[in-house]
Amino acid sequence: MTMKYIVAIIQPGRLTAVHEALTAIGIEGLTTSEVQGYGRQKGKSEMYRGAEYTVHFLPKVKIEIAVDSKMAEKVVETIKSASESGKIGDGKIFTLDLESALRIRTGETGADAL
Amino acid sequence: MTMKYIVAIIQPGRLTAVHEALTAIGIEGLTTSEVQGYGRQKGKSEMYRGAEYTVHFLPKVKIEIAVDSKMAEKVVETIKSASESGKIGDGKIFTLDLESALRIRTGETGADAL
Amino acid sequence: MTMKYIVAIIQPGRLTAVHEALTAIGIEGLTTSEVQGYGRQKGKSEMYRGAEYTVHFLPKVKIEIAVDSKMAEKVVETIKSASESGKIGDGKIFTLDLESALRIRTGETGADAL
Amino acid sequence: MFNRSISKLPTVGAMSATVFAAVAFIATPAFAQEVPEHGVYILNSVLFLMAGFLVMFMAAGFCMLEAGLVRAKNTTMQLTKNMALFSIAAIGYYLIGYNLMYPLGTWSVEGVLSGLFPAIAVMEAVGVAPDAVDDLSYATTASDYFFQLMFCAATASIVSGTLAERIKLWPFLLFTLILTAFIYPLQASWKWGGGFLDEMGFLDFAGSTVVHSVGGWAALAGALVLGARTGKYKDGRVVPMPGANLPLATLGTFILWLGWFGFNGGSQLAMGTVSDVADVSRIFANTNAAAAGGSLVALVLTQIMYRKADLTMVLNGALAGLVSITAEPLTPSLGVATLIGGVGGVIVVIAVPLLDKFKIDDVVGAIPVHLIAGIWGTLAVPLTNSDASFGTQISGIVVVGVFTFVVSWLVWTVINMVVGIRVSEEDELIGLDQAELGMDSYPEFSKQV
Amino acid sequence: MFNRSISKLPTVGAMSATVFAAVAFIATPAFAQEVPEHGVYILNSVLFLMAGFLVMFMAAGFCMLEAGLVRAKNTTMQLTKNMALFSIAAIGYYLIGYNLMYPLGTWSVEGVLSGLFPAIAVMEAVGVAPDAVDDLSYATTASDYFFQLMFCAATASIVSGTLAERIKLWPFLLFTLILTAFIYPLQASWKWGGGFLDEMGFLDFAGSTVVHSVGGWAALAGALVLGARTGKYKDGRVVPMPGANLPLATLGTFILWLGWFGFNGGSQLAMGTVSDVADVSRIFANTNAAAAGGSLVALVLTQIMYRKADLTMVLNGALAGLVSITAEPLTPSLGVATLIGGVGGVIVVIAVPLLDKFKIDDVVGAIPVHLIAGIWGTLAVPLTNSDASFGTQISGIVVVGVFTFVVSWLVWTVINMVVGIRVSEEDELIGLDQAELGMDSYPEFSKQV
Amino acid sequence: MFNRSISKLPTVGAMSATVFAAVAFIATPAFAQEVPEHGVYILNSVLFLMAGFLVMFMAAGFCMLEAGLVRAKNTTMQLTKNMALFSIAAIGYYLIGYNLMYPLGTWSVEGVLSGLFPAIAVMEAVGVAPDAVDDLSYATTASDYFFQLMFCAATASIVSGTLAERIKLWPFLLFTLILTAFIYPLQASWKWGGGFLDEMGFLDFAGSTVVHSVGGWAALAGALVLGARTGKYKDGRVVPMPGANLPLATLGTFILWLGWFGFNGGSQLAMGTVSDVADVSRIFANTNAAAAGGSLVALVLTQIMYRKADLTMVLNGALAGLVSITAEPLTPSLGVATLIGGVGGVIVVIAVPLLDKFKIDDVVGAIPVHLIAGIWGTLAVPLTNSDASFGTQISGIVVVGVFTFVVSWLVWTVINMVVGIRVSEEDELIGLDQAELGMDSYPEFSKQV
Ligand SMILES: Nc1ncnc2c1ncn2[C@@H]1O[C@H](COP(=O)(O)OP(=O)(O)O)[C@@H](O)[C@H]1O
Ligand SMILES: Nc1ncnc2c1ncn2[C@@H]1O[C@H](COP(=O)(O)OP(=O)(O)O)[C@@H](O)[C@H]1O
Ligand SMILES: Nc1ncnc2c1ncn2[C@@H]1O[C@H](COP(=O)(O)OP(=O)(O)O)[C@@H](O)[C@H]1O
Repeated sequence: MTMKYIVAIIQPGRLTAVHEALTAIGIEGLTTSEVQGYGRQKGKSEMYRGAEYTVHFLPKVKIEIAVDSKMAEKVVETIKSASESGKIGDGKIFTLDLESALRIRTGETGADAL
Repeated sequence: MTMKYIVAIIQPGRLTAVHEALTAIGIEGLTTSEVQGYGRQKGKSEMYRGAEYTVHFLPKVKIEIAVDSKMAEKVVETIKSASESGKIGDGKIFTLDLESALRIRTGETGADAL
Repeated sequence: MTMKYIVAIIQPGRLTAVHEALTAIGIEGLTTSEVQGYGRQKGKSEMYRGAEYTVHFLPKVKIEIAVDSKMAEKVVETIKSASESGKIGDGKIFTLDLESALRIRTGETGADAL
Repeated sequence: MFNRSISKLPTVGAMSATVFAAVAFIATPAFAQEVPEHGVYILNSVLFLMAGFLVMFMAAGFCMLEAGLVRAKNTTMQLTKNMALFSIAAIGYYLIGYNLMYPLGTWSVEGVLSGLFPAIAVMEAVGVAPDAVDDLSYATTASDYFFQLMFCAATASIVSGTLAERIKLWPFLLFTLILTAFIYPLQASWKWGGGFLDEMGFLDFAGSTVVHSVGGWAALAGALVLGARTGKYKDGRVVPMPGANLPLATLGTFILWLGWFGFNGGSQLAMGTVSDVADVSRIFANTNAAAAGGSLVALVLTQIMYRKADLTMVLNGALAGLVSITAEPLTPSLGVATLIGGVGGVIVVIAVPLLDKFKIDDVVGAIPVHLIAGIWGTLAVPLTNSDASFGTQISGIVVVGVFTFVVSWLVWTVINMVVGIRVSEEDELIGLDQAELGMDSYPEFSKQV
Repeated sequence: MFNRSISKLPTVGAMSATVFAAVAFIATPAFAQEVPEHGVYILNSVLFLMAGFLVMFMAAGFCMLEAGLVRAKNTTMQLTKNMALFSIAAIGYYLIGYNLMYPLGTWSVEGVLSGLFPAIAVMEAVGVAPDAVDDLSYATTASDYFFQLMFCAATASIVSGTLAERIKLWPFLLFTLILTAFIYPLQASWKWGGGFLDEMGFLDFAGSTVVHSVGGWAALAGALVLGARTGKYKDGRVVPMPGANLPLATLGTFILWLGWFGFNGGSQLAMGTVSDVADVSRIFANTNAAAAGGSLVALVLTQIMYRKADLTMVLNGALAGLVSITAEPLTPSLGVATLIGGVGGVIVVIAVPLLDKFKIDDVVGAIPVHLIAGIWGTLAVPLTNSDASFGTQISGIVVVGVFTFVVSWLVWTVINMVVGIRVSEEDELIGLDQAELGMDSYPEFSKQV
Repeated sequence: MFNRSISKLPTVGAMSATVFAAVAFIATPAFAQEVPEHGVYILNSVLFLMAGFLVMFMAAGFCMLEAGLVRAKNTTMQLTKNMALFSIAAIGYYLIGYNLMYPLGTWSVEGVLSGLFPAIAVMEAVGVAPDAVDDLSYATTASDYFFQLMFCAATASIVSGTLAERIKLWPFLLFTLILTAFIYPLQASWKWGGGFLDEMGFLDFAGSTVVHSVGGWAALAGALVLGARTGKYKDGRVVPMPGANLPLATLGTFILWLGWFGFNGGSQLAMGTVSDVADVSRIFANTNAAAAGGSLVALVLTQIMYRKADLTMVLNGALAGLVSITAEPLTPSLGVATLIGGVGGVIVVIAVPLLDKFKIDDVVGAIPVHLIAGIWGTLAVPLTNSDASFGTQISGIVVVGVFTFVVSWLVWTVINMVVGIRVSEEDELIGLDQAELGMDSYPEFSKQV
């Protein structure tokens, strides 16, 4: 297909860097949300009133970006380098096919809508 | 495929209108969440204790709806008209293919699950 | 494709059960978020200061899991049985195609990234 | 100098106090056991200072109660209004309010308009000597001023709650200035300044009518001119808009409960004799009993009527109980005080939905709590105080009510015509914090749709 | 009339006070310098009013502390319980509690059961004259009632914290009524009513045992009958359920700290002589020192033991310090007071995890703070007060403990059998706010999974 | 015994008070009307107790203000610091602070260093007799200690706000110990201990300089050594980091406002004569007027300058108004007090952005509020008090400023070199709650990115 829907799960602290990097390569829009993730990074153990416990789900930020297929690779690369710390828990980038897009305001469709 | 997964990013104030419009055309289920978006609408500038700053990410609402392909067009149209204000920041509607769906309670699959 | 992107909407109270069941079948990662849903379960009516009203959107938890296609079926099954209460509002499990995946930390791609 | 207290002393208390004082004065042996004149003056002043800071703290109580009962998107505005109105009251009452309220016997219109109007408040000199004080039989002028100012501010706090979530900041503050400088002090002079209502024998110990109903009337007038919040009444149904932070609302209620001991106890205006301190003590105990009655009745009623106890009604109930006992916190027994407060609880549970029926949008329930329970409390005085008559009480309620409502309505209407008091529907949708102030109350917490 | 204070006066203070008063009375030259009898009466009453409103405010402190330490889904319920229990205490103590607690010398069972039981509380007449007051050597009855009522309410507040997040509203309130009307006042009469514990020479200045341990015992009994929160103890491990709002919990602690000056200071029961006001002052200073000791020790210990300071333990530590000094806030020096409070901090850090070991689920740590530190404080009295003996202190602790625990346990068990005190597991999962009240505490903030 | 109050009595008040007292003493007929010596002593002590608990509550005010103005990820830490610093002040002031501050006439370095240093604070004996008290013409030692300790703690609270969100817990607490045990008491002895600043005729009634500017100087030194929060100043632009909970910040401000009546009113140090209680009353009224002036000016100015009223500036404005009037709350008229406070509001609106220009990162605005407004308040004394001269006021400001800043800067630098006072950049990013304490302030609320 001609468009991709990229879903990236990153460390919260990396959002600004990723955002700046993406703007730099001309990405004009994206959507973020707070998520709680679980993975290799098995969560962290905390103390509360003398009892130890494990927080399984750690706060992450999810970024969703619809892009023209041509851009997809570049966007993924950019997110990777901007969010990479090498530490466990850095996250994932998933790419899905996007069939169609519509800009509510103008009714533009396809790549123009992004 | 026979089902679509529609993801719409709209202005928070529009949710009720969209919800009502969708119910009107017989959509029986949807999922919403709060997201923060960035796009053409470059964010807004605020003052805090005498310092000006820009809020890059603005609150938006994300609506996810799994629908039968036949309905997809109509749903997108409905969301568009119900959420359109003509002002920048109105948002986007993305349509993805949905391979399969399952209703946990009954085990129904495919379109019956929606 | 060789990978699936599974999106499940479940009752908040079921997350722990689902999480444990998935770990049991060797799922090593997933992402969760709070969503508000609307469906057959038409919402609930409450009293506030003597006035009755309906809460249309009920709190649900959304689970996103990228898996190897071979695992998809099993994962869906597992989520179903772990989250099923038989009561209306149990939720849905959607399966989308996942084109590619990348582990930010290592750069691994495809199934290795999951 | 004319005694500020004379018009406000609870008659029963006053009599036995005076009688006894007289007796004691003659009885030489007992004499050495008397508290010396200066001691009485000092203790009365201490009462005003202590009660005054308790009533001052009620400003925080109103602020938290309102901040907890509005939605998050309007909370910063509610906080700003409460800080500002409390500050404005200090200006308005200083500039003309205090002397407008206490003519000290000199009237320009007998019993109606103070002869000391307009004049700013002036305290006694620094290090004033006993023979130079304004009234050695009463208390320091500054302690009295401090105490009375807090009542004036409380009246303004009542208004802000009702009109929350849709009124513009500055028009609201303009009204507040007029209310605290003019409306409140003028009508208060009719009773507490020794004016015609006092002459009539109207009794209102700490202000169920003079303070609370006045705040309520001003709020009601404002609510009518302002209209309900957008979407509050939709095709015949009431759409609740739940408060964003109930712990804050509960804290506010406890703070108000605390402040009320100063509100009612301080209104004894004297603590320097055995009978006065005994009366202040009775008032403390009764005030607490009435609040308890109000909150419990609201708790039980909501459980029965809605099959679920409603915390916000319990909070309103406690406050309604307090307002109900405010007109006469001295003469009732503990049991009767509890019942008088309990009726306040009934009022809240009935009146809150009733106002909604009339599409009068009162965000925090200030009208049931302060206006309706205030009227009830004033009517209840004759039940335990033989010096009060229903006729006089009713006239007092009506006079104060008509005056305050009409004047407030006019002021609101004029301000509305000139600058407009209501924010745009779009601003209301976005929320006043963003639209008018550009500052979120809880910027980091993500809000549910 | 029998003097309410007699049984509670700190012996040392009492003696010198009396001795001196006597001397002074004879010494004619000095005489004119004495505070007249009425002045003493008034100042004692002022102490009760001031201390009383401070202790009243502790209800807000408990409420905020608990609201901050429970999870968001149970917060509205916790607020409702705190508002309701404070109101119920006012009813129970009025109906029978006060006269059950203060027999004023007339016993139906000597030293054990008040002869004034059952009877409602009656205040002095309005504008009572000096020769008509209940006890001119003490204070106004209403100020004493007001002050004592707040102690009764505090006892009930202690219980609500331990049982939070799983107990039904109404059964809890029923127990509260029995606790405030009967259990607390009865055992309190044994000491503060001049009963057998007082005769024995048991010393408990402001109630480490009579108030705090009683609340703790009632809470412990309830916790045992009620059981732990679902999922709290899972396959041998403790599953923490962090409080939703630590700023509220901290605010609550500061409010309690403030109220404690009234709690301990007012328990001097007199402020009208030089030595009494000096004692009240000592008590204020010592109370603050003990709280500081408790919070610092908890801070340091949690840092050492867990390598991370634990705020919730620091809050508990400050409160445990306050409870520890409550049995004897007068005789210790500032340094010793700090140490006594510091031990309270140790108790908290050790006892909180220990209770979890026994699967006793105490949501806010009320048992370590009020029961265990209360016992410690009572045992510490002989360290600084020669009139106390370990033997007597221990007997007092045991008598009060056994009585309160057994009766509470029976009451809880009966209520449980008749109506059931615990919500369903499903309701617990959903949260009491939604399940029992249908009202969220923070409806707009989205919650993390 | 040397009179603690002598050096602090407002001269005007003092004179007339003394003069009058003298007169009265001779005038036999008036005599019987005098409050007896013991009564004066008791009432003075009551003032300290009442004012003391009000100032104590300011600790909660500072805590809530700061907890509301920091970001959620640093809130638990801010709460912990406030609880801990208040406790540490109680230790430091007890161990050496109190006697270092009040030499009672015995100097080891005349007018500069107390002769009672180092020595722990000792209270009067239990049940002390009038002829055995430290100073029968003043008040109980324990009430004075309690009152003065709270001032010391307030100084420490000021520092924590400025340095929030990046300073480590323990180094901060170490500095707090040095500040409360040594820095604050030493410089305070120069004025309130009757030292050389007092000799010079420097006037600072309740501590615009001695308390507030000292807290401000210590905070400024800390801010310079510590540096700004990461990302606060980015390529020449200021990046605001909005407070997470404005209702808490507003509550904190109201609590501070309340506490200030004790802060300024108690500093009259006497309430047992007609003129003293009249002065205390004046102070209450003026203090309220100044706060109102400060908040309103900030409200209007931010509306004009930014076209949007800024609540956080209004809160700062109210506090700046309070600090401004603290150096002389007695002599101004209500109108002048309002203006003096109003200038405080101007200071805040101008100084807050100004500090940002200099990249001095003051999280809660404590430097404008306490340091700059404190200087202004001290300079304003001569405007209404003829006993003050600009020259002397300036010297006092400079002496205290230089001493406090230099010593604080040295202490911060040394601590920084030895253990490091700042958390790692990564920890700062994660937030101090997670990084240093492992405990979230609002664990359940999901945070916006
Ligand atoms: N299979 C998956 N599906 C969806 N999200 C995943 C999956 N695996 C990991 N994640 C998300 O990525 C985050 C980081 O993954 P984790 O395995 O902890 O570290 P890393 O990606 O560095 O190996 C997780 O917290 C989770 O939110
Ligand atoms: N390429 C994109 N991918 C994902 N979300 C987008 C994208 N572009 C815009 N959005 C979302 O749509 C919202 C509105 O887009 P914006 O460009 O600001 O206004 P408009 O849609 O009216 O042009 C953004 O806030 C963002 O949440
Ligand atoms: N067509 C749909 N698209 C997206 N989400 C849906 C859809 N239908 C239901 N959901 C989600 O599933 C949840 C449960 O669905 P509902 O119909 O209420 O109960 P059930 O799944 O048991 O029939 C809803 O609250 C909503 O979040």
